[in-house]
This record gives sequence, structure tokens and C-alpha cells, in this order.
Amino acid sequence: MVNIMLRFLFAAFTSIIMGLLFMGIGRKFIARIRRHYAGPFYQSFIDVIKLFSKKSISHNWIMDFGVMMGFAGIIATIIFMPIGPFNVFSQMQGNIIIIIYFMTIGYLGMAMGVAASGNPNATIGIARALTLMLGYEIPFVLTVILLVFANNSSLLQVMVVNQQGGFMEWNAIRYPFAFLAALIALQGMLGEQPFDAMIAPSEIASGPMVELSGKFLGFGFLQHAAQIFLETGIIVNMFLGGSQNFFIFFAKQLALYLLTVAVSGIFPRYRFEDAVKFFWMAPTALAAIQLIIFII
Amino acid sequence: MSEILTFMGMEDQYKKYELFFGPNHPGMHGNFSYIITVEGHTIKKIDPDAGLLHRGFEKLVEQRLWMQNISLIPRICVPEPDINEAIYSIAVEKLMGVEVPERAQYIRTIILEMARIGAFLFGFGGIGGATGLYTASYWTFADRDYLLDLFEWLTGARIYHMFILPGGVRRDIPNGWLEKLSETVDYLQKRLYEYDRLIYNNPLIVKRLENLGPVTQEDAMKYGITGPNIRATGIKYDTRKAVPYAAYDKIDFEVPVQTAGDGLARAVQKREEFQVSLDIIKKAIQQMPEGSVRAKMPNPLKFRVPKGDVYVKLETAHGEHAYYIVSNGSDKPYRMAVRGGSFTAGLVYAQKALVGMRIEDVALWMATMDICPPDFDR
Amino acid sequence: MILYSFLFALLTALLSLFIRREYNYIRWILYSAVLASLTFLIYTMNGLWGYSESFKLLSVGSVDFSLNFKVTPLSWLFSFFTTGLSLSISLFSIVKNRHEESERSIGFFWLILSVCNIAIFLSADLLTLFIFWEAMTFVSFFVISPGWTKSFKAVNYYFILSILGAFAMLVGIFFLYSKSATFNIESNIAQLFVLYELNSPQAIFITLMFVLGFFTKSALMPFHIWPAEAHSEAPDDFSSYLSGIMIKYGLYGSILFLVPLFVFISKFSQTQPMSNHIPLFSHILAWVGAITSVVATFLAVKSNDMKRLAAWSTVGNIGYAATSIFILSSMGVAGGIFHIINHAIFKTAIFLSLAAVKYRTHEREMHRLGGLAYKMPVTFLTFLLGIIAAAGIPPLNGYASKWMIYQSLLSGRFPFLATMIFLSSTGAFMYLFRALHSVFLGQLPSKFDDVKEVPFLMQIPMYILMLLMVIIGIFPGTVLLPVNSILKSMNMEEIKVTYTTMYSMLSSVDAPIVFLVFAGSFAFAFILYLIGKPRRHVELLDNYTAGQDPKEFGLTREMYHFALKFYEPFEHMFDKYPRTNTKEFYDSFERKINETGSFIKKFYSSSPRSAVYIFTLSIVLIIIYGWLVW
Amino acid sequence: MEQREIILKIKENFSKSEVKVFDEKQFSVFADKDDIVRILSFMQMIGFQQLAIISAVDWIDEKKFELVYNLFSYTHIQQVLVKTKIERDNPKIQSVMNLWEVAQMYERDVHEFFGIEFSGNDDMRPLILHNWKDKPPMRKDFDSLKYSNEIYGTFKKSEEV
Amino acid sequence: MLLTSTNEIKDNGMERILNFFRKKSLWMLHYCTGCGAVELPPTMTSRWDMERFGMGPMATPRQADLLLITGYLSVKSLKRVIYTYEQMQEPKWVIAFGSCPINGGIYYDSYSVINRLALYMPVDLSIEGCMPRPEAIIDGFTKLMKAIEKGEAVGYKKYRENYEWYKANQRNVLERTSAVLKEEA
Repeated sequence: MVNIMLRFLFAAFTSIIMGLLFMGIGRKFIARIRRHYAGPFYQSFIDVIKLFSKKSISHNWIMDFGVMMGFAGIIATIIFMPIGPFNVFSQMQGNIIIIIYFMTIGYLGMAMGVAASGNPNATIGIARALTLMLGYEIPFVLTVILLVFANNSSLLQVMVVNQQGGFMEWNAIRYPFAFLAALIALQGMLGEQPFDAMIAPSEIASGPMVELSGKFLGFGFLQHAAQIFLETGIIVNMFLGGSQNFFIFFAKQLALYLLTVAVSGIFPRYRFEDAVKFFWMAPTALAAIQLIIFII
Repeated sequence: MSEILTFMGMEDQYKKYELFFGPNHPGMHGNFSYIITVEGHTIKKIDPDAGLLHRGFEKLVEQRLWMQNISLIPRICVPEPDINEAIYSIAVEKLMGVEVPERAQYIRTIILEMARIGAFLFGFGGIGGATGLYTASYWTFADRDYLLDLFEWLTGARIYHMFILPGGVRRDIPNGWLEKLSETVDYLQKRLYEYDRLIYNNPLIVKRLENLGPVTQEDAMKYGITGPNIRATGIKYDTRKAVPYAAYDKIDFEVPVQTAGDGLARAVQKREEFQVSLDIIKKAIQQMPEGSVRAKMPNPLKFRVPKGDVYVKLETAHGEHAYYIVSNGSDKPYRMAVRGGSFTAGLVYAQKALVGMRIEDVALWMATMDICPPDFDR
Repeated sequence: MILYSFLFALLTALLSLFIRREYNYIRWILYSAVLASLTFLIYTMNGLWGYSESFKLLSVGSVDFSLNFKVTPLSWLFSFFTTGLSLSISLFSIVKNRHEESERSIGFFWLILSVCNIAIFLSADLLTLFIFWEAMTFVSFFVISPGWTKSFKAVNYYFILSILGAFAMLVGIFFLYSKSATFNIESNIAQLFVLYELNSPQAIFITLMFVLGFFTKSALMPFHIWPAEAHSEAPDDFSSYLSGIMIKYGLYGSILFLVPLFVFISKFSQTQPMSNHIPLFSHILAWVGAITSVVATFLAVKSNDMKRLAAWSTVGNIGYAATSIFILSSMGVAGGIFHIINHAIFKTAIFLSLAAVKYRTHEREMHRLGGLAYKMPVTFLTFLLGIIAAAGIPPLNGYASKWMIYQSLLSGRFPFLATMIFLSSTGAFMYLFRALHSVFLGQLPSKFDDVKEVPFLMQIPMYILMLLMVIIGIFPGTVLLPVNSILKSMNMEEIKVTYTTMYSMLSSVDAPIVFLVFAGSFAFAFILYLIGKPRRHVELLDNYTAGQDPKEFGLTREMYHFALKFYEPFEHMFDKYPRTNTKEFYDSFERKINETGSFIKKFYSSSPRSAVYIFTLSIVLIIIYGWLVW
Repeated sequence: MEQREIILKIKENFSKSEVKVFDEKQFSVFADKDDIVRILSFMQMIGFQQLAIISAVDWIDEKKFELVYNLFSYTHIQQVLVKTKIERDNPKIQSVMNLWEVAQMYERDVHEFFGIEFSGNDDMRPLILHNWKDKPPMRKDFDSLKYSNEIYGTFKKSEEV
Repeated sequence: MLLTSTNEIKDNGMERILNFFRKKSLWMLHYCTGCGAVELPPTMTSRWDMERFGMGPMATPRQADLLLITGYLSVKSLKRVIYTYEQMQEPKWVIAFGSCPINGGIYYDSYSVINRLALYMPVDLSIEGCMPRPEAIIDGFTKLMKAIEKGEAVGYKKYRENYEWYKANQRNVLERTSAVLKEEA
């Protein structure tokens, strides 16, 4: 039991720390596209500590409860994801369908918390985020289905094991169209441009975060960091062969994240219904084509 | 009947909600506010709340000497301050009947065009900021700094130069400044193609801007929408051509026109005018005559302007900026009314144009219409 | 015993009519007591598989028409859960109907309905099934439109469809009877199998008749419009009964009759051309289910009436269950049954919390509500857990059945069905969150400033339902083990399941671990929350208003609440496509039905007697038709 | 049309008005207060599409307010200032918001700063100033410096910061 | 009169440690109150790159630590600025740009612009210049960071302690009920 708890804490802290680190590196990376330097790579850690050291307001208990639930949802999802060679549970628990659904509890918690703040800007942001979610889940689920069929298992661990034969065995090489679809879906999941309509500062004043202050915003920050870790981790496990080495695993995640950051650097944001249309056209078609090729 | 009406009012209360777009909203350019009544995601009513930047310029100029005002008025329009000095100087010259030396005219032209380019770069960045393409803002603001450095060399200040005075300009161009200017113009020319790739050929920007608040020619004329925005509707009118001032009558340049009048046309129009401004500066550098830069003027502290009134308007990046100046023959202006370039667009036309648009379009609409709050708050 | 209990219940119902209006609540306590005893009775039948009772109705010549009841695992599971849920709803109704005098006959009919409900589940032959089915339709008609005039139009469509479906089923039953000379279900399945083997087109006709009967009742695709009308117009507490329980009869019928038939055919078929196509036919039915769920999802996103939204959600969930059932794998059938049970629980919870909201506020348009969570925390929690379960989010019961549905779809290699189910599931999250926000979160309109939580008696069923959702979520085996015995009784392969763990071909889920992980993460988050500097509560209108003082602009809380047209741009996304399957079509359809049915409506609306008259006349006609064909 | 022709036309229709030419692109017309709506609608008819600004001048010695309607024509490229004078004690004039919608906002502005009433224009909520209780600030007899010192105070070094 | 001065309410103990993180992550509110805001985009973007110091613009007052008064404040703005300041969460700081918030600057005789900001809200730092150049702005930021680290930038505490005094001053300007200048007979 203690063992499990320690493993749990390890997974939780790894995800937060790595997520914050990725955020910092991502900020430095996009700064180069924008021709400047940006802060140090550990800037995100400072930001989080500062946020937790600030006083904050909330409007009611649901707001307190919601942000905690949002963060807990993402952390709980990470527990089920293999982090390199590390699994919290010794039995196979990395069920991709559970993971997809568990992610939702994070969104629900955050959405509930910020909606309880009673600010229409936040609610518009949530409405946009949920609509976008309907968009990117479709191509993503198609790729998930493809991999479940290909591996005859819905466990992430099995998918990782099946890709251990080297570079050419990676699902990204085997199923390039599906990989592309998943990458586009990842862009949407992380809410980077062009799919950042939900936070759009110039439209709805940073949307869901509008009323978050102090530690509430800190939770939002941590949730985003963990989400970066989680979502890149899922794609790495699914398509890039996971890894038996922590550092290679993190490096793959970082590479994926930097790719999304680079794309976000040169695109403005879609209107969200256009984004949904886009998700249902190009990436869905790619994933479906790959699925049909696989079935045939 | 009244009961039904109150019931409908109540119903309205539940159906609609209000959003405060500004003053401390990231999408708002400057200190200004729209109170937007929204149903769903669509704007049903818009009510401007101006005056947050009001300083009472029209009163302040009446309390200062003619010459003192030069240091005050650039602050009326912050992104493009030089235009204020130019209008004021031209107005005073017209009232006094002073001839400005040709070299000063050319220097004025260069200054005005540089300010114009700076404002355009600001506008490009604004489009970037409004659509989430922050790279564009980072690039354009950095490139604008090259111009500001030149201004600093020439005038000693980055933003408020107070360089154009009644009778000419403050001082002559320093050595090497024109060469540096040519280099900068070449650099900006090169960067313009980068902006094309980043902004104007970006399919998502095109998608966002297309059909964004199209302005018809009739509306543009009736609502006093001016400058690049009226040319984007297809009206080929440019104050620099039609009522020339400075050295514009001696420099040959084309006036680009778009036809659609929508957000994309307005943005592309500004991109084209950016090109034109670069060309004008190049030509002005080539044609730059020698000579003095200031006409002989009386002692600034005792300077009186003959009785009369004049309306002077100049072309700026966000429309026609104009002053109506009345002198009663004393050492201070009797009255100066400011027509901000975006007064009508931001306060009146917005109430019509934004209705039916979506929330996400407000910031972008403001960016493409170049709403500049300081010039209508005065 | 079954019959006596029915008679006892009916007698109590009749007696209750003599209780005076002022003592309405006594009547409801009586009903609750009856329902409790019925629940207990059914509970004691657990394991008495095969116990049967018969009651002879009449003999026509040598043919006996009798009511037959039999306890099977399937019937037990359904009757136990539905009766238990009706008990909790009736507890809710004790307070809710305390003052509502106009609806005094609801309880009476409701008890009759509960009897019909148990009878439908326990019926051992098709005739019994049909009789109670039809009785249920008529009685529910009286409950949905109380006072005979109000909401009559809304219920019209439901009623016509139900009657049509029931008659279609009757035609099927009599056709089969003409071949097999018995109403017994197993014999009739065997008879139908023989017809298929003979390549008789009658077989398809009969099957289609049954499909029509079941699909109209369960509101599957071409008939999906009625729940939105009927469920939203019914009395609030009855809506939960309609949506949680009554809509399941069609699926129950499918599991009872169609699924064994299809499984039987695909197992023992001699590869005759017609029976060869049965898997395809079943697959088409699964697609109908999937399309139903997607369409219902999109319609739910558009609706602004909270009860209507919940009704559409019901249709969507029925769609999942149908999809799962009709892929005919044991995992699918188990998942379908599990989802039906789960849906009954969480949808009852959702409808009860909405009824509680309406009880306190008398509003049902979502944009006129808001912020009630701060006033009614228990109701809010019930609704929250309900939507978590409905959206299939761990660790509540909904995810367990959804997980099984996905596993069955994926192991059966139905990628596009799975995608459609997923689409509607994500969509479900979308519209359910919208309801959560619009009703419970956001700004509280000032007119609800002194709204209180519902009385404790009304909270009890909510607590029960919440507990049920959590328990089934942590221990899915509590339902899945009985489901396993159902599979066994249907001669299907059993699924591998323990009290805590579900296994499939692709993976397994350990439900308590899922719960513990979430609890642990929440504890982790809570510790972080405690580490941070303390927060203070501020008023709802002390909010980001871009620096503008709300007082200066006379901003009211109502004016700062975004609830109407929540997904407006998304709703307009499909505007430019021709709307063949959406409301316009149904409006015109409904209009036509109304036009053609206006003649019949006259009879129905004039007096109940004429309705019964038409009913008997139709039965006689159908019987004559059956004799002629024979 | 040339400037000359326009002026002739104005003279034809409004014989009482005085015309003063500033240069070849700008001239002003002085009209009677009661004529102002007619002359402006006439100007709009002959092609002055744009109402550039409405401003007022406080001629305190004459006890008059001068209102200046500034029109521009894209067809003739002519700027015209249509002026009129009204009594300072009872400043009231017909609104022109039916001719140009922008006039509404300009009139609101002038009303706020000069206290001139525009009959026919109902929406006269304060636009720029906050909680203004004094006389309209642009009037010549309003002392801005005194007001500022009175309410915002002057800078004293002794005060602790 | 102010009741407490900065020296009496310095940060100590744990706060000093946290101040280290606070100074490294100053988030300013994206609010252009006056003309000094025109120098903020260059300061934020590539050339002067404020992000090096961990500073960045934030959308709403709830999220921000730092309120920049970029130049003159009209009375109408003052009301918004105060409302915004009160919505910000402690610890919070105010930087005033240019000479206008100190004594009215060039607008000393304007009827619409307040002359001295420190009367209405605590100012932690003033940056000289009209308008301050980006270098000056960044210099000001680093000075504020030093002050924060030393625990001296405690304007928000001063505001809390002297709340009534500040409120009275604000009411004097914002909630007048009668004319300021008496009509001369």
C-alpha cells in the first residue's frame, strides 16, 4: 500500500515537474520564432510558487471544489498512463478508453469551477472548449480504434510493447496518416493556436481563467502542465513507441510539444465552429483512410 | 399592454447578457469600452463608453500660447503623433499666409510617412494580437522600433517628436540620417514580404477577415469613415492627392484601392498603403532639395495669428485627422475642435456594424477599422 | 403470489381514490408502502428461476387465453430495479404532490402502471406481454396529460405512435400464433426460426412487426421524436418514471424476443439465404441505434427546456444500449442490459433533481434559471453525479457500462459504430454540462434569492440514487453478476466478471482502483489547496467586468448570466445542409398525423369510453384479420 | 461641380446666406439658425455626403454660440463649413440627426461640452465626462485651472508619500 | 493624513522568502490607462523583451500582480482603475508612468485629469519621463523587484491600513454632489 502511494506521488510529481519544464522550454522555443529570448526555462515553477503564495478569491464552494476536481482528474488520468518504463500499478491498467474518459473529469471539474464564478466570459470559453472537444475527439478516437484493432488490446502498455522492435516498428511509421491525424488532434487537445478559441484573450479575456486568482490560477497552471505531460505522453505511447528509458520518453514528449508550439507560432486562431468543421474534415478523413487501409 | 411590455423586458433580461469589452480587456486597443448586449454568441446591441482618455485638449489649447501648444497636441493621437503637429502647423501657416521652404516640405513628408508606416506596423500587430497570431505582433513592434530609432536620432524623442513647427521643421536632417533611412526602408521592404507570408497569405487570417463587417460605399461616406478604410470600399480618394499638403503634390505615387470593403480588403489596403509609403519615402529621399528648413517666423512668445478660421485635414493611417481652428487675433487659439479619424467609426458606426456579429469579431473589427480611442476622447 | 400481489396493489389503488384531497400525502404514503412491499416481494424471488403462475382468462373453443407469469433472471433484474426506482420516485412524490390537487388521479394510475410494469417484465408469453403493454400505454396516456386537456397535443404523438407500435406487435403475435398455435415465447422463437429456414417472406414481415413494436416504444430512430414531447410535458416526478423506466420496454422486448431469435439463427442456421442475412439485419438495427444516439445528441444540444434536454438524452442513451444489444455478442448484450439499468438509475436521478428545481422555482426554461447550486446543494450534487454517470465519466456507474459497450464494439470490430457512439457520448457531455451550468451554476437571478433546498423527504430518494450510482460504479459486479445469469439463461456465453473487475477480450478494468485513484488524486489536490494562501468568498457580482463598475451600469445578476443559445454557432453549423432528418420533417409529419388523426382524436378526446371502444374494436378487427389469414 | 457653381446654387436657394471662400477647396456658408436643417439637407442633396464634424465656438463677447457644421463632398472635393449663430442664454437648435446618423454623437458631444440643446435628439446621456456638476467645460467662462486646483489639489512637497 | 508609513509594515519572515518568487514573476495587467501604454508593446515584444524578467501581460485583474498607470488618469479612468485595483489580489503593486500621475504634468490645468495619483491609491514606484522610454520602464521594473525583495514594496498594505483616508479622497473626486466652482453673482 505504501509502495503504491509512493508510486502514485512519483507519477504525480513527475508529471507536474516535467509539464512545467516543458512549458518553460516551450516558451523559450516560441520566443525564438518571435525573435526574442523569454525568461529562464524554470520560469513556470516560479510562476506556480508565486501563484500559490498569493491571496485569492472564490465565489462559492463549487469553485473551490471544481478546480481541485479538475486538477485531480488530470492527475488521476496520468496514474493510468505508462511513463516510460514506469507504471503505478503492476497489473495492466492503462486502458485507453478509461484514459479518454478520465480526462473528461478534469475538463468537467475545471468547467464547473469556472462556471460557478458566474462570469459569462468564462462560460463562453467553456462553451467553446466543449464544442472544440467534440471536434478533436472524433479523429483522435478513430486513431485509438485503429491502434486497438492493430494491437488487439486497448492497453497502452501492450501498444508500447508491440513497438519495441526499433524505429521502423513505431506506429507513427506504420500508420502515418493516423499519426498525422493524432498530431492535429493533439494541437486541439492542448488548446494551442489555431485551436485556442477557448482562452482567446482578445475575445473573451482569457475565457475560463477570467476569475481565477492566486492558487486557483495556480491550479489551472498545474492542470495545464499536467495536461501537456499527459497528452503528449499518450501520443508518445501510442505512436512513438514509448520508451524503456525515462529520458528518451521525456525527450519524445518534449519534441511533440515543441512541434505543437511551433505550429501555434504561425497560425492565428480559428473560430471554434470552423475548427470543429476542420477537425471533422481533414484529420477525420486521414484517420478514417488509415483505418480503412488497415481493415482491407 | 404595459404588463406585456414589462414581461417582454423581463424576458429580455433572461435571454440576453452583457459583456464589458474594455477598458481593461486584452482585445481593446487603448482605454475605451464597449458595453455589449449579447444573446447566445451574437451581439444584439452595442453601447460605447468613451471619455476614459479625455484630457480636455480643446480647452487646454485655449489656455496656452500658439507655440506652446506644439508640445501639447501630439498627445491627441498616440500611435501616430506627428500628424497633429503637421495639421496644427499647416493650419497656422494657412491663417498667417506663411510659405514653407521646399526642403522643410520634403522633410515633413518623410516624417509623416514614417509615422504612417509606424502606425501601419502597429495595426498589423493589432491584427495579430486580435487573432492570436502573436508572432505578428512581436515582429511588427520590433520592426517599428527601427523607425523609432530614426526618429530619436532626428528629433531626440521616440514617440512625441514636436518636430514639425509652424513655418517648417525644427532643425535640418543630420548627416547620414537619410542613408540610414534608405537602409531601413529597404529592410522594411524585405520584411513586408515576410509579413505577406505570415499574415496576408495565411489561410486562417484570410478566413477570419473575409466578410468581416463589410462597409458599403454609401455607408462609408455617410458615416464619415475615411482613410484606408474608405479606399477599401472602392472610393479612390486620398487627401494627399486631392488636397495636397507638404510635398505630396511633387511626389508621384499611386493610390491603391480595394473593392470588397470587408475586413480582408481593409487589411490588404493597409498593406498596399504600407508599400506606397515606402515608395514615397524613397522618392522623397531622391528628390530632397537643398535649402533652409524654416520660414522666418515672429518671436514664438509674442506670436499672434490673424483673425480667421480654417479647417485642415490630413491623411493618417486610421482616417482623416482634422482640426478646426479659430483665431480671434490674440496670442492664443480661440477655439480648436478636433475631428478624430475614428470618432465616427468607433462611436457611431460601431453601433450599427457590430450588431449581428459575434463576440470574437469585436477586437478584430476594431483592429481592421483602426479604432484609436485617444483621438475621439481628446 | 404474483397475481395476488397485483390484485392487492390494484385494490389499494382503488381504495386510495376514496381518500380526501386534503390528505393527498397519505395516499402517496400508501403507494410508497405498496411499492415497497412489491419491491420486497420481487427481491424474495431472486433465484426462483422458473417459478411460474397462470391465470385463465377465457376459452375460445379449444383455445385457452390465459395470463402467464414466470420469473427468469432477465425479468427479475428488470422488475426489481424498476420497482425499486419507482419506490424512490414515489418517496419523492409524497411531498411534491402534497398540494397539487389537480393531479390527484396520477397516483392511482401510477400504481396501476407499476403493476403493469412488473407484469410486463414477468410475463411468460407474448399475449400477456401484449395485454399489459397495451394497458400500460393507455394508463400512461392518462398520467402524461393530466386533466385531459393540458398538454394533450404533446401526448398525441406519443399515443398514436404507441398504439401503432402495439398493433404492429399484435399483428406479429397473431401471425406467429397462426403458425405455432401458442403464445409461449420460446416456441414462437423456434417457430420463427423454422420460417426463416423455410425462406418464408412471412418471417421477415413478422420480425419487422416486432421491431416496429419495440422501436416505437423505445423511441429509436424513425420514432425518436416522441419522448421530447411526452417526457417534457408529463408531471415532473412522472417524467423520471417515463424516462427512467417506461422507455426501456422496447429494449426489454428486444432482449426478450429479438436477440434470442437472432442469436439462435446465427448459431443453428443451416445457411439458408434468408437467415444468412440476419447478422446484417441486426447490424442495421445497431446502426439505427447509433444514428439515434447521434441525432438525439444534436437535438439535445439545441434544446433550451431542461426536461426536453433530459428527454433527448434518454433517447441518446437508448441508442447506445440498442447498438450494444444488436451487435449480438454476449459482451454487447451484457453491456446493453447494464447500461439500461444504469441509465434507469442516473436518468431518474437527473429527472428527480430537475423536478426538485421545478418544485422550488416553477421554471423549466434553462435560461430563466441559474445559480441554484448555491441554494440547493443536494439537488445540485444529485444532478452532478447524474451527469457524470450519463457522460460516462469514471468513477460512477455510467462509465462501467459504456466501457463494456466500447469493448464489445471494438472486439467485434465495429470502428465506425464505436466512433458514432463516442461522438454522441462527447456530445452528451456537452449538453449535460450546459444544463448543469444553466440551471445550477452561473449567476443566481435575484428572484431566487430565497429559494431553499427541497424538504428532507424529497432528498432521501436523491441520496439513495447517488449511493446507487457510486456503489455500482465501484462494484459493477453487483449488477453484472445477475446479468451473467441472464446471459446463461439465454444460452449465450458468459462474460468474465467479478464483483470489482470487468474483463474483456481487449483489457480489463478494476473499478475500485479507478475509484481509489480518483480519490487519491483528489486528496493530492486538496493538500495542494491547503498549502496555498487562504481564499475568501466574494459576491457573485464582484466579478471581472473589464474594470467597469457594475453598479454604474445597473448590471443585474440576470444580465450577467450566459445561458441561452449556449452552442449557437455549433447549432448553426448544420444549417446549410438540407434538414431531412431534423425537426422540420417531424413537424410536417406530426401535422399530417394530426390531420389524419383528427377524426380519431375526436373519439379519444370525447370520453375514455370511446377510447376503450376503439381499442376493443381494433383488436376484434385484427383478430378477424388473423383468422382470415390463417 | 466647381466651387463657383456650388456657391451660385447656394445663393440661388438661400439668398440670405453669406458665403466666404477660404481657398479653392474650402469655403464657408453662414446661414440663419432657422434655415440650418434646410441648408444642410440641400447640401447633402447636391453631393456633400460626409458630415465631418459639428463643433461650436463660444463667442462670449457677442453672447452667441456659433455652430459649425463641417461637410465634405467626395464628388466635388469641396470642404464646406456651414455656420450659424444662436443665443448663448437659450442655446437651442434643430437636430440634424435625421440627415446624418453621425450627427447624433457629435450633437451629444457638443451638448456635453457647451450645453447646447438639440431638439429632436433624445439621447443626451453624458458620454465623456464623469459625474459632471459644473457648467459645461468648454464655455469660455469656465476656468479649468481654478477647477483643477480646487478639486485635484496642487502638489505640495511637504506631504508624506 | 496617512496613518501608517511604509517602514512600519515591511514584509518579514516567510513573506521575504516568497517575495523572491514574487519578484521573479511579476504579471502586469493588460490595461492601457493612458498614452504611456504606447511604449508598452515595444517593451513587451522582441526588442526589449520584458519576458526575460518573468513579466508578462495578463488579461484580468484577478490574475495580475502589477497595475501600470501608464500616464495621466482622467477622472473617469480613475474610477475604473480603483475598481480594478480593488479586484486585484494581494500582494499587488502599482507603478505610475511619467510625470502626470505625480503632479498632473502637462495636464496640470485640465478639468478632467487628476493631478496626484498618490492621493487615491498607493503608488509603489514612479517612472520618470514623458513618456518613459522602454529602458526607463525596464529600469523601473528592476527597481520595483529590488524593493519587493527587500519587503519594502507594500503599497497594498498601506492601502488596507489607510483605507478610509483613500476612500475619502476618492469620494471627493468621484462622488461629488454639487458644483465645484461656485457661480459668481
